[in-house]
Amino acid sequence: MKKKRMLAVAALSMTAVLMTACSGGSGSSTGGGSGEASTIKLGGLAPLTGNYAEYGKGFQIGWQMAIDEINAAGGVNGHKLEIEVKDTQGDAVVSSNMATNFAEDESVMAILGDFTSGACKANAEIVDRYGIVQLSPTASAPDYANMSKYCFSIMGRQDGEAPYLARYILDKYLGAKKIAVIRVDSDWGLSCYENFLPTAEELGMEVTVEKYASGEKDFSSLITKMRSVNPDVLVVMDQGDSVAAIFNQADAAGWDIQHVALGPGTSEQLIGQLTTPDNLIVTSPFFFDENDETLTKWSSTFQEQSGFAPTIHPACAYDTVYLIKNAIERIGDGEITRDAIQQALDQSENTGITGALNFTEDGDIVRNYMICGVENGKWVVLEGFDYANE
Amino acid sequence: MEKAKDFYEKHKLIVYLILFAVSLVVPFVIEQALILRYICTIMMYATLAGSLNVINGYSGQTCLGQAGFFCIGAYTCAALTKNFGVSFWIVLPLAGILAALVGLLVSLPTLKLSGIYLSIVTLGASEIIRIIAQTWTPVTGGALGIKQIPYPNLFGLELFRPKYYYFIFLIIGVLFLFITSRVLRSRVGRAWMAIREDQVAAKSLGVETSRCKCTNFMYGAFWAGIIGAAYAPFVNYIESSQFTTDTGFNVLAMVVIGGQGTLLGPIIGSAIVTILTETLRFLENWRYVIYAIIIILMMWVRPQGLLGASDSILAGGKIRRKEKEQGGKKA
Amino acid sequence: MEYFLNQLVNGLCQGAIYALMAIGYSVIVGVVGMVTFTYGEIMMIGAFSAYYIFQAFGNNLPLAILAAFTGSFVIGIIVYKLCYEKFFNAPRHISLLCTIGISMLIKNLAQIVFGPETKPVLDIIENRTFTIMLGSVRLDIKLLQIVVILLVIVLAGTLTLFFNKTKWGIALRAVSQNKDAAYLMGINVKRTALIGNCIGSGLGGVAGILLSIYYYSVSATMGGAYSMKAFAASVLGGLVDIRFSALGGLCIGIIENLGIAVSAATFRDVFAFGFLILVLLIRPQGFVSKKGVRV
Amino acid sequence: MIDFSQIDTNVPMLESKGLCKYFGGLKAVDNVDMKIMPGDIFGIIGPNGAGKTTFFNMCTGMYTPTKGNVYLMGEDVTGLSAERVARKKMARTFQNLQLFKFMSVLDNVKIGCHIGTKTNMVDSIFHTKRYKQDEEYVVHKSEEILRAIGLYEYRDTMAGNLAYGMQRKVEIARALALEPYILLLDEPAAGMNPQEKEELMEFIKMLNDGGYTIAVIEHDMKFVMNSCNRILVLNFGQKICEGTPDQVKSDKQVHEAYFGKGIIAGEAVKVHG
Repeated sequence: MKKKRMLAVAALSMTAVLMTACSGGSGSSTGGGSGEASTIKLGGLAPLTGNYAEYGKGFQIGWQMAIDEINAAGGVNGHKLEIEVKDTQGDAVVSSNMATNFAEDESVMAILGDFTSGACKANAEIVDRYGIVQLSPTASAPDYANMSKYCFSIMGRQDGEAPYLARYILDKYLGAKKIAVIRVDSDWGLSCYENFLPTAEELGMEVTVEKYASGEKDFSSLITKMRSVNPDVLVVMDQGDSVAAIFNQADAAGWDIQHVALGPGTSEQLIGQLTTPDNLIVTSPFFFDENDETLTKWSSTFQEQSGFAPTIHPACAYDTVYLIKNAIERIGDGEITRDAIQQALDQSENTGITGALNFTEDGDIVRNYMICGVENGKWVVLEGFDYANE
Repeated sequence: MEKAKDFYEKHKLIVYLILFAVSLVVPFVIEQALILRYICTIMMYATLAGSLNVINGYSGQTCLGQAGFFCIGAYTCAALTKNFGVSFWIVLPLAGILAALVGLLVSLPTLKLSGIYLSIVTLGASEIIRIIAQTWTPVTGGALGIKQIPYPNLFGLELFRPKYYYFIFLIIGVLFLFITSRVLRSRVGRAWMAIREDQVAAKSLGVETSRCKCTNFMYGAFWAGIIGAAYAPFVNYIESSQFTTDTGFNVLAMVVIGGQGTLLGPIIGSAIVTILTETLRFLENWRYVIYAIIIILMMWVRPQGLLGASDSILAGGKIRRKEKEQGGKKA
Repeated sequence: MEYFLNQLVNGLCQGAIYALMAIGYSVIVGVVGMVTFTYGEIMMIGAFSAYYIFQAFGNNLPLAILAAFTGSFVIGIIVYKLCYEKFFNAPRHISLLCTIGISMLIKNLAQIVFGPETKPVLDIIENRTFTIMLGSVRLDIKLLQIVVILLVIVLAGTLTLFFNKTKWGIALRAVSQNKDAAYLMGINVKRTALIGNCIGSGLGGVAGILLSIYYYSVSATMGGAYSMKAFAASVLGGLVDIRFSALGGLCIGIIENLGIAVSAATFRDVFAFGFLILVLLIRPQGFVSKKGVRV
Repeated sequence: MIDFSQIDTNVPMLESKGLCKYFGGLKAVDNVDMKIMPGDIFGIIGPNGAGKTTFFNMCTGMYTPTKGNVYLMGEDVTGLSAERVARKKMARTFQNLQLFKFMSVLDNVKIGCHIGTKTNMVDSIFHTKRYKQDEEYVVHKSEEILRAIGLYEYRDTMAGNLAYGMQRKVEIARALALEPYILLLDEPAAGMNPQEKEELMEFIKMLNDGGYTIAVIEHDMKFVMNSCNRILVLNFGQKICEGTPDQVKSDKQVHEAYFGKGIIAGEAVKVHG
């Protein structure tokens, strides 16, 4: 018995050592020259498992679509692109480990990802110390991109979107005075609200706010609470499933009120989850316009590969690859290094499927927003309220 | 194997010296920072699992809330070093003491409760601690968490790289093993084990079970707090979602896989679980499926864990069954 | 006043779902004598079974309930075979860890099979609100809430009848009170425990479908949080007595919602667990006075 | 070893006054008075379910009495917790063996030394003088007891692996490590063969000669009648007789209630005679 046990221990520790050795080996063997190599390797951070798994999957597919296209068209300056996607579980610590992994691997030229602002911020210190670009498709916290010159994001910042929501949707479009805000208690939710509040107050709105922990399912007591203050508009700030849950439960309570959401964008899935989708207005920097051929094509290709309709998130992920491609093109004949990519990215001016992508000094972009609503089960831009140029 | 044991008994000093030398060399031999980071993670979880093992394995209580104490340690360290510039080395014991005090608070119900009731109380307490961390914004940063936690500083050297951090975890881990093995081989440890084996008998021998359980809880919480404090600068960024009950279950799995009630068990458990989850990362969700199957298989084949004795009370060994039969006959 | 009464109604309805979960949970814990952390995933399987029935046959609630019960019942057999059967005489933590493992297994397999995204469950019950005027106080009660509460009452009643009047029910009660004695009375303890575990699981499945209707969605990760609530509620009720467990569930639902009414929703679990710990400090055995289970 | 000289021989070692324990409607122990004087070997007998173990459990603080009082050396110990009572130098064994089965025999006895030592956590970490003294004492004491009871050669064996009779001895050894004035033995001879019983009887007598006061619950009449100097008879929770073996044997009530129709009684009488 005893012998058996010791054997088991020995065997397991052997496997452990071997596994460590293997992963160590693979780490060093891929490190090679950068200039002459014909493939340029990118590191992808995405929550393939955990609470944000569907976004992570979207990232993965979005990136791969872009890379396949680029490679099929002959690559960038003769180089092929390649991406290695690591699962970060939506966990900042795991994300840091993976970012360190990519940063240590000299063949990785830039990191794309991660999904949450929290994870991106956790990695900021690492990418700064190692000097490698972290280009996030979706991080929207205003205090992320300025953490390091290597940090970039193309989602647009909440301090752009949240005031837009207050000024144009609530004030000009709806003319609301009494606002009820229900927000998720997260990094993202807090910074949304903090950027929303000053503008709302400036416009003389009366704001009542309640927050909930992410993962919350029952909102009936919050709705009863909000209902008792009798607001004109119900604003929900969340990116996940809670948006639908809150509006549905408000409907079920027989509460007839205008729904506004900040965060989900023009998500096709959201329409299917709502009992009264027609009652919803959102802001979105991006919109799958049915008349836009490239977009429709992109959207259907994505749906083919993933099995679900795209949101803005995979579209942004798709764009990040093109940003890197453009940066490499801008480097031209120069040696492709991490720093060169950072510099080229910093100066780049691009247009992606999600619109114009020009980095500010901090490394974010300023987006133009639209007011979108639902008609006949489809997203539409609400005409006549295009304030983008104001 | 017996030979190895004999050798160890005879040349303890040599064995220790060799281990010491090897552990000193490791960070200079292994070049990849990521591997070192994993080794650090393993050592960290080993100590955390060890602290849980003191409670579950040595005094036989079912604590499911170790993540809570871990959380307290991490936030104490982050808040003090970041906001008040207190030195990491002062914060370390402070975090332990604070966690121990909370441990005392949590253990108060243990005076009356046992078994399932105790599990749910510790589980609930751990969740409450986490929610407090999530909502007490002025101190814990609330949902934002605390980012850019200062790295420990040793005589002007900023211990940023895993290479240096390795030594912090190593020293804490070795200290934990050393002190715990001493405590266990004393009157205090014997009393804990007596409670684990048979609480009624322990009482009849004058063992103050309530007090012993409290000190046991505090001791376990103390080390969880310390390792939490060391964890915070290591990851540089903490937020409440890192301390969910899943973290607690994960640590519990490490303890049980390695072997409850053994000093080395949690180390093996931590190594196996960490290496497994890291190397199988490419499998995405299937990784958890495999992990789950390993846990279940483990419970079927070796319920006492890899290092646990097959005849321990924790394994539900043969004696127990025999006694059951006898009891049955008597009845 | 009106505000608090409306919050009370919310609490009552949520409490009713908790109560059903707690009933199933305490049937399992009572009969098997061990804690389970698989319950959330059992509910999830129930909810998904119903979801696919809705997909295939439209809004057929009775059929969906039957499917949820059956789906979870089958999972119950697997859980029993893997987690309990072999470990009746072993230390508690072994089966506990097994259930944690199974929970992980089912959850991740479900994510692979059903997909990671949240699926909508809409319009199963008509969106209608009844307004009751108590003097000047206006009470809004949703049709959904009424249906949920009625379903819970009916199920709990049926179960009580089953436990008190049928041969199987009495055997189940005997096993949950004393396995050795039940064995001596000629009851097949293992088979009875299996049946009990499956019935408890089935009830969990029904609770799962109620959750999905009440919250308009199903997802592979929906179980986790509720598993803990069911656990807490049945501990509050003393773990084996289904009536007290139901009471425990109701109490937690009401405490949570009233707590949120006066503070913030982020504190929901603080109220639930704080209340539980408080009660246990005063009454270590929960609401019941008898200690009925091996703990 | 233990200094028994300071015990006041005029004060009862253990005394119960009107002790009652009700479980719901069941009167497990009802109004029992008992006096054990220092130096006694005191037997408690009675049919199954007579409340003997319940009575023991109340004396040792495992149960809180419903009514009545327990005095240990004149001091009221009613309602004290088991560990507090143990600290007052009363040790016990259990009817259904509650050994630390998975620990070595030596460790079992070492735990018995718990209240005789004072090492705290700090001592054990820094190996202070107190720790060293305590450990030395514990090892010395445990080995001495094991030698005396004849288990020394089994000191490293896991307690649960020993034969049943041996396990009973380990339990007694463990109780002795407490350095008690009074030892309560709950069916110490159960499961033993006649030879083991004989040895045990001798050992108990030896302990008694050494100064220990002993109270023993036992079914074996021969055992009780031959070793005890006073006997308490319980039936259905009530005391029906207390006195010397001869008094008990001649007691009519005992005959009727306990010995039944004569066979056992005859045997017992014969053996004693």
